[in-house]
Amino acid sequence: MDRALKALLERKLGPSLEGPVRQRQDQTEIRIRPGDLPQVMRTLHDEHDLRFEYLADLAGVDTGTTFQVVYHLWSEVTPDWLRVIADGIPRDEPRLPSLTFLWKGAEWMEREAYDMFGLVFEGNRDLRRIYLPDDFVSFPLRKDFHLADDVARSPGGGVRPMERTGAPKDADETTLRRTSPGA
Amino acid sequence: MTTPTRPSLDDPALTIPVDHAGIFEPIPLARTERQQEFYALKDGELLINMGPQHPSTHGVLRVVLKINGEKVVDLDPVLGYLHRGVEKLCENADYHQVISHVDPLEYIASLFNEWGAVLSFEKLLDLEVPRRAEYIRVLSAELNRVASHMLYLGFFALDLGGITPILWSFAERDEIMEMLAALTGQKLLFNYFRIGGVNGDLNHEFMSRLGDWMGRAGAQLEAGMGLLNENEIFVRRARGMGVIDRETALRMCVTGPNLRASGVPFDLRRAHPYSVYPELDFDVPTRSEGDSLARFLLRVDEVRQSLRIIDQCLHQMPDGPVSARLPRLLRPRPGRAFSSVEAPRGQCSTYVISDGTDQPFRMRIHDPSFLHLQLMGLLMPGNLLPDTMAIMASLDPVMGGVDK
Amino acid sequence: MEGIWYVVGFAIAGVSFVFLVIAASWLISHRTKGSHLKGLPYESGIPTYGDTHGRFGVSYYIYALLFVAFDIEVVFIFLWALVVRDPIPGLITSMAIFVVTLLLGLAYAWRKGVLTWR
Amino acid sequence: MALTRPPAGGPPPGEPGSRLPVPATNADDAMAEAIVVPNALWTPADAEAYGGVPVDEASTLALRRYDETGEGRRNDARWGALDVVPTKADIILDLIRLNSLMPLLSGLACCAIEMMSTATSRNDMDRWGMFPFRASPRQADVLIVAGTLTTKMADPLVRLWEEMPEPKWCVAMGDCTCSGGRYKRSYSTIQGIDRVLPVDVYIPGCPPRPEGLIYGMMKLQQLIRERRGHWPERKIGPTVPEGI
Repeated sequence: MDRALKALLERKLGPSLEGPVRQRQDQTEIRIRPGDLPQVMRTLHDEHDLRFEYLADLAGVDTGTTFQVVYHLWSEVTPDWLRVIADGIPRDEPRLPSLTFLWKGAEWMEREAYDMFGLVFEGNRDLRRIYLPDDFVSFPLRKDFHLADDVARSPGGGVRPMERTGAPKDADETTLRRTSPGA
Repeated sequence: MTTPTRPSLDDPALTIPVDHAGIFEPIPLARTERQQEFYALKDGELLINMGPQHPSTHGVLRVVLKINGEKVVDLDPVLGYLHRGVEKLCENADYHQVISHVDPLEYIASLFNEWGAVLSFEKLLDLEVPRRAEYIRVLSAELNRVASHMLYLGFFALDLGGITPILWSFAERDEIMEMLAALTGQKLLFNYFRIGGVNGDLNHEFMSRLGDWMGRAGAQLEAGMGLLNENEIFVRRARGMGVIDRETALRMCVTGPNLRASGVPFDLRRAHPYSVYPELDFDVPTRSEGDSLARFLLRVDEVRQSLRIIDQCLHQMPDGPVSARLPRLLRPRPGRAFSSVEAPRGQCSTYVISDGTDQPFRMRIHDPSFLHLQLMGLLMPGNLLPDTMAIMASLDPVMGGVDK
Repeated sequence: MEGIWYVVGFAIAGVSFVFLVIAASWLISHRTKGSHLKGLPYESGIPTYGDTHGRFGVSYYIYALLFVAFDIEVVFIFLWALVVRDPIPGLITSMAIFVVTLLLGLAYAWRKGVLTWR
Repeated sequence: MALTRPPAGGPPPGEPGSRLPVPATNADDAMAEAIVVPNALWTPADAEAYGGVPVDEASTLALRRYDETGEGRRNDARWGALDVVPTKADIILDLIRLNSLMPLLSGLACCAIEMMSTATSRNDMDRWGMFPFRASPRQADVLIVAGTLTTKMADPLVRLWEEMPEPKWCVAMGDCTCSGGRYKRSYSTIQGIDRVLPVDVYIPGCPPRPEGLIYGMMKLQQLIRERRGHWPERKIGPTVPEGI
């Protein structure tokens, strides 16, 4: 709960913040539009009194209706984890700018997000599937990709990865695509 | 029976018989910039698969090497041969079951995966863990770190050609594993941490084994590793190989011993203290050369520090309950929690989103070895083929965590 | 002249041993052709990329040359070692000359930098 | 009414020529027909995935197709009367084979670490002659599959298995290889390697202790000793029972 960090963030990134800076335990959370990701990350990385040099994690999230990409940063200045949420990425056209110009290590994390969710990072030199075989068609971590209940009845017969399985026939709206109220 | 054919992945016009993948595959069609640059073969270069089944790839890692004679020109790691879809399974499992899913991720030091998951669940629940449970967690995790580093020291020497060190280090490692099996009940995938504490209290057998092991732990380590530190061949081979400077380490998001070997004193137990680490007195070994020898010697120092921590834990072990009281069915508040733990290979972090039901909405697990493999793309071009395996051994990837 | 019999006996034993072993293995082993995957080249489980008749660098040849030169030397030393205790005049000097010339060859190769991979 | 294929140890108990002294169960009290639930819950995968190749012709099932062609059974060693020689020679050769098993150096996941600690000095596999791990399949005769087999790794593993010379055995070490284990519902693992490979010995445990692996290898040695001269019935295709 680093009050100074909250004030600093509001002063430095005022216009581009979508929601209020929320803090809990040792995490500080800011929400931004995916469009101005490079500019926000550039200021966080280069400002002398912010100095967020460590990109700890880059995670894709499917909130049922839209996609999010969540970055976790750390710097010596503040003891808190900073969580930057790029929210509101449309489901049918999930494109957002890549961060490989700042952290070259983000290249594989973005490849994993593409592999699991289909998030296309523009500017990533090597955006292809990292985990699944190349002829895999669907994106497994999306909420509308359902696990088979029993392998004998899964379409791949336990020999092939499951491909774009439909939802169970008698499934109602909530199990079809789980949406998170507070996400 | 005509052999079934399938359209090739590269250009659908070409059909490849399914059984007969042919004596050789045509060089794949480049889809991204990086692939175009990689598959453009100049004169005298050829592509070789250091494939999923290889003596020196630690686990199922496949590296497509572009070599010109013995010199490696470029390489393209292919992952996913151990991708088990753990994150999808965690989204369909109860909060208690997630611990057993997270165990086999970094299977050489599995207590740290559990600690990451359990720490983020406790943040979601705003749970107060009893002090005795925290001390037992630190004690068992540091033992696991020593065992994991012993395996690393053995394998690094094995990949440079020495057979004896792996027998020394596995003898030490098996002793620690038997000790932790006495404590937790299982030898490799412990499943020992619970949300709010640990599964069982310290028992007599564990304490007696730990007692007589602590007596000779330092001596065995010094003798074993002295075998390598003063060994002229080993030192000259490992020095100056695979150098990572401070700037590239930060840019490539490297964490843990590989980062501290490049001169950045970033250790999560000091930089972002969790559990009872602030009360324990240990220092963070750092070296500035950043080559394979520095990484090796740094891990030997870390084993010494861990022995100090285990000693202090034993002396300051408080009394009290071993785990907090929790309902059988956990429904945490809708919200997000991120926690990170200093695993032997780096920073193992867990990010949980819960939507109020009893199953996590999204469980993201970040493994340090995933990013250390990216370093291979920078370190290996220009070296000889045998050196590439030594560099990969010095980075110490564990494929369970890389492929999740 | 009776030495010739030793040579003949040794030759017969050498040749017959080879053919006996091959005949035995032909006689007592089962044999199946195996599926189409059996004959594929082993590259840790992955089909090789590109046709495998690429051109290799000449450095491999130089290494092979050096190895052969210094390996054959050992064959002569073994024979010499058998009779090293007999009081034959000039035994040590002849081997010394042989070894020194080879060391000169090694020094020449080392100076010219053949041993470091290029 | 055999529910499954003949078990590895030759004909089932009670049948003529079976070695196990277990009294035969008569037909009427045998278990009823296995209840196979048709796949009504999930819609099948779309047609154009995997380039339109149906599951049965996937390259992972090369061994099943090769088993059905029956070529693997043909033992074209020799003709007529001379055939008795290899079967009699097998009696001695099997003793030599089982006391110097050479496993292939291939570990997939956590069970590989347990396999390594079985091979090193504390509990040593070499006391029974199982130690030298051969790096290339051409020199190995036992494939210990240690770890979770994913669908991406299945093709290479089948190819490694097929590249091993003929008297070869397969040991499934760990729950993930025996039946999918804790990854039974995962979208990218093969739930049990007997869907793609013929398995001789299954070792349960996650990971099985080194003593468990050594016990499994001893069972394999016993199996080799008892299957002496059973060349014609050796298993080629996947040994997964139907309906599972």
